[in-house]
Amino acid sequence: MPENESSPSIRLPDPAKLVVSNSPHIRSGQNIPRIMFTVVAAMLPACVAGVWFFGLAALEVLLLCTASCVLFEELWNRLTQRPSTWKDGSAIITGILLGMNLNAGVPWWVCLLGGLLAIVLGKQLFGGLGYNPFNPALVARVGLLIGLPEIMTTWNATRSMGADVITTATPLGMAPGAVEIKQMLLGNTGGCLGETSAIALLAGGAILLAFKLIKWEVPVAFIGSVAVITGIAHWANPAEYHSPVVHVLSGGLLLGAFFMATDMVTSPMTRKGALIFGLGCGIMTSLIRLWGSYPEGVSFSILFMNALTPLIDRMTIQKPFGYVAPEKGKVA
Amino acid sequence: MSAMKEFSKGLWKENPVLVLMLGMCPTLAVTSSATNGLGMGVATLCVLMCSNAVISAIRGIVPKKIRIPVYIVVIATFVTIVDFVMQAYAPTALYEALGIFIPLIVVNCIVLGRAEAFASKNGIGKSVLDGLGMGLGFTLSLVVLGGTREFLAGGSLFQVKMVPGWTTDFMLMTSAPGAFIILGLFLAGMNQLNIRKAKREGKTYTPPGLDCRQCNICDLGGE
Amino acid sequence: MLSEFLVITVGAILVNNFVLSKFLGICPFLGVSKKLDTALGMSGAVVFVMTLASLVASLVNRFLLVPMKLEFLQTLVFIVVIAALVQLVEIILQKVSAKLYESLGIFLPLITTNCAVLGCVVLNAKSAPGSVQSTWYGATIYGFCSAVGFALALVLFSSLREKLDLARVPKAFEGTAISLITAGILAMAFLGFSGLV
Amino acid sequence: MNEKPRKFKGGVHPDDSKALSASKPIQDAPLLEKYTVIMHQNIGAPPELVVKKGDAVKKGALLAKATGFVSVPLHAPTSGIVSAIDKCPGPTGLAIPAIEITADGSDEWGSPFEPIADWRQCPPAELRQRVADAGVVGMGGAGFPSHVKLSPPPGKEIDTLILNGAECEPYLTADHRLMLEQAEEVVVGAAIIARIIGLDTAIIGVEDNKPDAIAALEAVAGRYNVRVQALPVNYPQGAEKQLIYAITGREVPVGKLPMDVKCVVQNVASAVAVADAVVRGRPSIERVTTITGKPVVRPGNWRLRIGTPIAKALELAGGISEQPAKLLLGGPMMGIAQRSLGVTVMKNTSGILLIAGDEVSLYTSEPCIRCGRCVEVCPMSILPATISQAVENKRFDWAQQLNVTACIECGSCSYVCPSHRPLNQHFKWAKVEIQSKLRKK
Amino acid sequence: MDTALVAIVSTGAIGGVLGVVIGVVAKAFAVETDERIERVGELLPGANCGGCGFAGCADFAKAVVGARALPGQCPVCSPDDVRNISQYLGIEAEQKEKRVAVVRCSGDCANTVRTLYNGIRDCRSAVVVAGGAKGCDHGCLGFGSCANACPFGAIEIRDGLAVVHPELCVGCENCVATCPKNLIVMVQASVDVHVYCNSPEKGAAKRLVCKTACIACRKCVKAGEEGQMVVDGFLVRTNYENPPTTDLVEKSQCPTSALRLASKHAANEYQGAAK
Amino acid sequence: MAAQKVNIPKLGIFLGVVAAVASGLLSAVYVSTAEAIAVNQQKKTNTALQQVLPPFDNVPGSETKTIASPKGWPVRFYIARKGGDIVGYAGEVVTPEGFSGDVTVMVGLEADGSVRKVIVTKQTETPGLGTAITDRKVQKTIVDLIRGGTEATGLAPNRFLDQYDGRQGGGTPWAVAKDGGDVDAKTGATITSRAVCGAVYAVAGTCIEHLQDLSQGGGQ
Repeated sequence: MPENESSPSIRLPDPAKLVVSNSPHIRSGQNIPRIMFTVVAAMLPACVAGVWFFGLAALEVLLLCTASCVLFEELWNRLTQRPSTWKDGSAIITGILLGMNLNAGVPWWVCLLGGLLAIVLGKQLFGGLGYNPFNPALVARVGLLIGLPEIMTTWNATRSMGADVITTATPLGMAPGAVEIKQMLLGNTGGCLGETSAIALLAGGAILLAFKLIKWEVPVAFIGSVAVITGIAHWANPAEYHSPVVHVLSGGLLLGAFFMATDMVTSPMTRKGALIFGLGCGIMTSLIRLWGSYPEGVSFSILFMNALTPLIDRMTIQKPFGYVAPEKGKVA
Repeated sequence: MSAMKEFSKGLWKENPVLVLMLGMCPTLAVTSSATNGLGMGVATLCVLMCSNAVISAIRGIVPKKIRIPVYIVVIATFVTIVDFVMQAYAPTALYEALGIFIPLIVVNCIVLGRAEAFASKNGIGKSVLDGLGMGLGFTLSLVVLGGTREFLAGGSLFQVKMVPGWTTDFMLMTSAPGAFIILGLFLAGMNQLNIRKAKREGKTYTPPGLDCRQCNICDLGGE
Repeated sequence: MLSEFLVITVGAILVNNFVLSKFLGICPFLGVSKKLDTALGMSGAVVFVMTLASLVASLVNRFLLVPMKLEFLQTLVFIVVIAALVQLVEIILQKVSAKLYESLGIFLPLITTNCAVLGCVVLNAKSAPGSVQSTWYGATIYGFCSAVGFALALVLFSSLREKLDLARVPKAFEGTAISLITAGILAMAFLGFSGLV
Repeated sequence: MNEKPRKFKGGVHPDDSKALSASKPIQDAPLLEKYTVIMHQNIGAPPELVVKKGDAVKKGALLAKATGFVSVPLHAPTSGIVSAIDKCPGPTGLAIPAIEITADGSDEWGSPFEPIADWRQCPPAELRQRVADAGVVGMGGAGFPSHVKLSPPPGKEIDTLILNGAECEPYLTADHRLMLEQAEEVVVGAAIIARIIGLDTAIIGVEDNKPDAIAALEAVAGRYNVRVQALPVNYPQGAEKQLIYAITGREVPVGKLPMDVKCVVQNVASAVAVADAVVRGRPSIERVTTITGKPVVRPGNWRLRIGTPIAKALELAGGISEQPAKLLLGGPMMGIAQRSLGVTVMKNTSGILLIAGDEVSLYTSEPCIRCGRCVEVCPMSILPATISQAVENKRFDWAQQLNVTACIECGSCSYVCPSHRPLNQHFKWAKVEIQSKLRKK
Repeated sequence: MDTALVAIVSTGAIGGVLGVVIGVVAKAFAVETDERIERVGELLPGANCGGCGFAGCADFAKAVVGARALPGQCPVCSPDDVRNISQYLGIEAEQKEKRVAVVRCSGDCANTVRTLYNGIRDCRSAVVVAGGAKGCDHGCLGFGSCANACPFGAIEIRDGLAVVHPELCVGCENCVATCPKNLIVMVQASVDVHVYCNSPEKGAAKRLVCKTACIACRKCVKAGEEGQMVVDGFLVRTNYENPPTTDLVEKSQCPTSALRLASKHAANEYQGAAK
Repeated sequence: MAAQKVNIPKLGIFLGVVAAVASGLLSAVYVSTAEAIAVNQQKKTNTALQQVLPPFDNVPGSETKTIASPKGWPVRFYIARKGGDIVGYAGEVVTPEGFSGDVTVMVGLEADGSVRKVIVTKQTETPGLGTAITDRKVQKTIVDLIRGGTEATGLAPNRFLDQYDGRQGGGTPWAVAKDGGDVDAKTGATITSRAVCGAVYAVAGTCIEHLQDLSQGGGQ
């Protein structure tokens, strides 16, 4: 076999150009921007619904929030001489989420302030993406809610409600029984611009689940526990408490359960942990909605559970394959 | 010269709030406005000076075993006196705003800390100066913190609107979370200054970790 | 009656959390929260001492100071009582349970100057006459619940700080600064409970 | 016949890229002028040299003898002269001692032992000694001396022998071709091993993406009372613990060996080596290796002698068409990256793989976003992300608490990590640090 | 004034009782403390580097007072410190010479063959992958594990090579344990001439991967006095028992510039010295 | 080193003496400030009374009457006189129906029982939501200071509190719009609005009902 003879025409690798690294040497091709932009895509239906119902003001808020988040991300990175990170898409998600959590009619500076709170206070001070213990968009939303309660609890009416109606109550703020479920499904009710359309949010959630970007345990436990607790309250006193259907469809519950509670960075990593996390969110949301002073509890409850995440993570450390419990009395 | 040093160290170099991180409870609780900060600061200043003086005076005769209880009794006495005086002569709104934190000066680590760390080892004059300096440093920090929070919340200082057009108050700043956040930002600012300074001098600076070692009351530090 | 206790419980633990909304006990909150294990130890010690101190101080107040019209000595007497109590607890603990002493002992001296304890006692003494809190059992429950609130905040905070240890916090924010900001956001979350009672 | 195999938790499905070489029959490599036999090819103690420079040796002659129980001898890959005993780059990049044989061209056999034709009657102890003498090691990867596995300590009962034909690593097809072309030898090897450990049956586990190999094995398996078990495709199906679980449902406890759950696992290539040693009386001096990768001109499977320089092996495959980014010994998931072409084929070199630049753009590690993918895929159910952060902060004690030592370094976590974190390296590092701390104590 | 009287009497009584209680308690539960430990702790530098082998300065102070350790064991203490502590405890102060670390490698990026390495930037971690990323198996990897381990900032990573600043080094030995290549040794601070190479390979093999390797040409051995430089396989080393004077470097004209003065090496005066 | 010698009696005596001296000092200060404290505390009530009542020349704090409202809450009435004639009443009531606890409302009433002015003296409502209803915030601006402008006089307006001015109790209790009444409530703070409305009505209603009684004057 002549070709097996060593001949100069056979080219061999140049060792100087070989890279050494630890195994594995192939990767799945998954990366952060791809994940982030899929999430953005999943948020789009709800955004479109928001713009449809609340008009161009909603678009303005969404764009402003996104722009301000990206701006602050870039500014901070320049200031601290860190590599630019806005292109990874996480700031864009934060911006859109923040916008979805605002009323369509908020002044421009609220969006700017929200971006500052979200990106700087909620994220970059902790070291940027991956290190923030709290969901940045929620830090901003709750910060604004505490700081500017009046602005944050006034909601624009949708376009179809007539030109003379400027503000309206959210379904949760109405008397039980006065709520139209169909309008809530569509999103033709008062509320933050990204949280009203249940159908669009469910569609987005389906995208997230289909791409395996979220753990199903979180939304299921979250929504389920809210439904059960508010259901009991409604059953006990239907005149005072909304039906669980209203609770599930209204406020930021669907938005929170699918898009905010599922934030990877700030929620538990294991499935068991996700279940506990979702349950905790649901219980606290129900408590605040039924008896608390703020009109809505989703943001607070997720923020609180974010704080619990390290503890949950610690409690739900899974046993390794073939784990044997150390014998008692034996000191390791 | 050295008297000046005893006095001035509390203002900046050993500022009780921003450097030693003592007396955090009142610092956070009452600094929702510059006025409150001033009131609390002055009250603490009085207690600190008086207790430093007395403790320094009796330092020679206090048996070591009961020195802490004795110091606490002395401090508690002055705190109660200040409490009465404020109740009698200070504006009611201020007294109510400071609320429970006036009696709690007793357990403010600055006071007991200075008693232990300084007054029990130094003469009366020096101790009074130390108390004055530390107290002023405390007051200053509280006023600055309170002023910042008040200004950021609504553009006012000492209840006077500095920015007349500012109509919507940003209440996060005066709320409990705001207290933590603003103080955190202040400390970061201090760190940044120190980092710059260290860089100029060709050294490295590590921001202090959170341990309550500085109060000198117990030996639990660092954990 | 039961509802009043519920109000005290929920109020003291969540709504008016000692640390995050009343700013009491900040020093140990910041100082003893570096590790979860230490935080747990401190929590245990505080719960124990605060409950006991509330009980003793309210008894002293009710049956000594008030009848003798010596309310103006409250601050003085309370702090002395707490200091003595802590000392006694330390001794008794040492005698009764060496194991418990080992885990809680080092935290005890710190508790004397924990303003949460004195604050709790003073709040009890200043509560409206006739309210549950002014009775000895109400005061004790309040003390216990406040301490549990303190413990909750401390444990949450310490677990967050353990996480922060791994974070790439900007240099200027390392240490105390970022811890305070974390506490601030934690306080934000706790504000959600407002109005529950 | 086929029991339904259990699915172990986790695992990934990388593109297997086996088509490059799966259809290429095994070719015998021509005799080379020089072979450099690396001294230390097994886990355990290195063997002790019995030749010196200038000695003439026959093919199969003993070059180095085992030193102790966990050690295996080395044999000459061809007849010739021991021309040098010097250092040569080892698989880990560090230079290690090696024996250079300059071939005399006659390739004359001088095996130290005779074939055992009637192995069915031969006492197991003798067969076991033969396996040890022939220097058979685990040829799937680690290079653990085979006879050690076949010597369960008294009191340890063995009831299952599993032959590992999963070959779950992408790109590699050596075992696949071996099972297809030498099915009988695989099965005979299995039967011999079964006899050594006192069993009369064995199970060969093969991933079901090799139906031709399964068919070939099944055609002969019945005669030797061996069963072929098709396994679902799921990396790392070929990892010992996962394989045992898939076939028997038993979990090997952390820190324990297969024999603790009454199992013995041998690689199919090792089984062929055992059959060779017993039936043909030949020591382990060659192995089937896949030379593959996009940059390789003619990817395929070759029967290479131990000591064949990588450069020569690559020449067999026609060299390269483009400069690769990485040269690996083994598969892409667990193989070791080389920094020179000086390393030679060892008993556990299952593949020589070139990775093109586009497949392996130099990833920069980004912060963990806690997506939990690594937790999902970890076949050992540990928490890669958390451990990695602990190691990043040099918290090895914490990593230990989080059971980093259970990690089998399969690389599944790094494979899926969207932040491209060097998770596997973190674990390897942590294990080294933990080991050195233990040693200090 | 009734109230006042009641107040004085009652609090006086409380105070008195408490004082007695504390006294009794203090007596009953007296813990033997040794003031000397505290004092010695104050005299120690407080670097908590662990160089003495104890768990920090406080632990060391306890050991010194308990005569389980000598003050001189603290690598950080200046001779003055040692004298003070010894004087305080009334024990003999033993003289000890300051020791500093030397990283026995001069192969910076410009002088050595390096492999492209993609992984964790830490020597101890890099070494588990292909033995590190250097052509020379024995050279400094340059990822700075030692520099990170140094509590005194005495090690600088310069162009992929760890360089010790002898004036900053206090000899705590933290770096010695950290280096996965065992390159760092502690030597007397007074010795300035060192061979910056630790590869036992043959000269030719070394030259292939590093321009500044010691090729054991023995020029320095000949230039110095008998026994000042010793040959060890394919490597020459300074004999620290009988160290050469600093002019040896000048005299010997080391062809690879592996023979260097620590002070000049730290001052970066050998850049581009290799031929 | 052995434990130090402890002189127990000395410790007791020392601590006792210190404590005694301290409490003596405290008693002295207590006694001497007691009066000033009382005065200072009255000031607050007086300021509030001045804000809600028509001009008066007596000390309303010294002439009070406590009557239970229909809901059972005790309403404390202060009686204001000018030249001996009753010019108005101020009723203070604590409602437990606030969002986060008690809300104390002081209602100034004309002599005929119609509401003159309402202020909230104590509340713990949600900042920004509930407090929008309860607070009458006066704030000087820097501009005022520079101009040396006049001291702010009177009460800052608050449309939620001012809407009661001129109303008279009796008849159906007032209610917020959501409950079918004509009182304006703030979106997002319905409960506080409801509580304030109820408290104001409790005072106004009680006043009308007991006007005869009140006009007889009160006691200490």
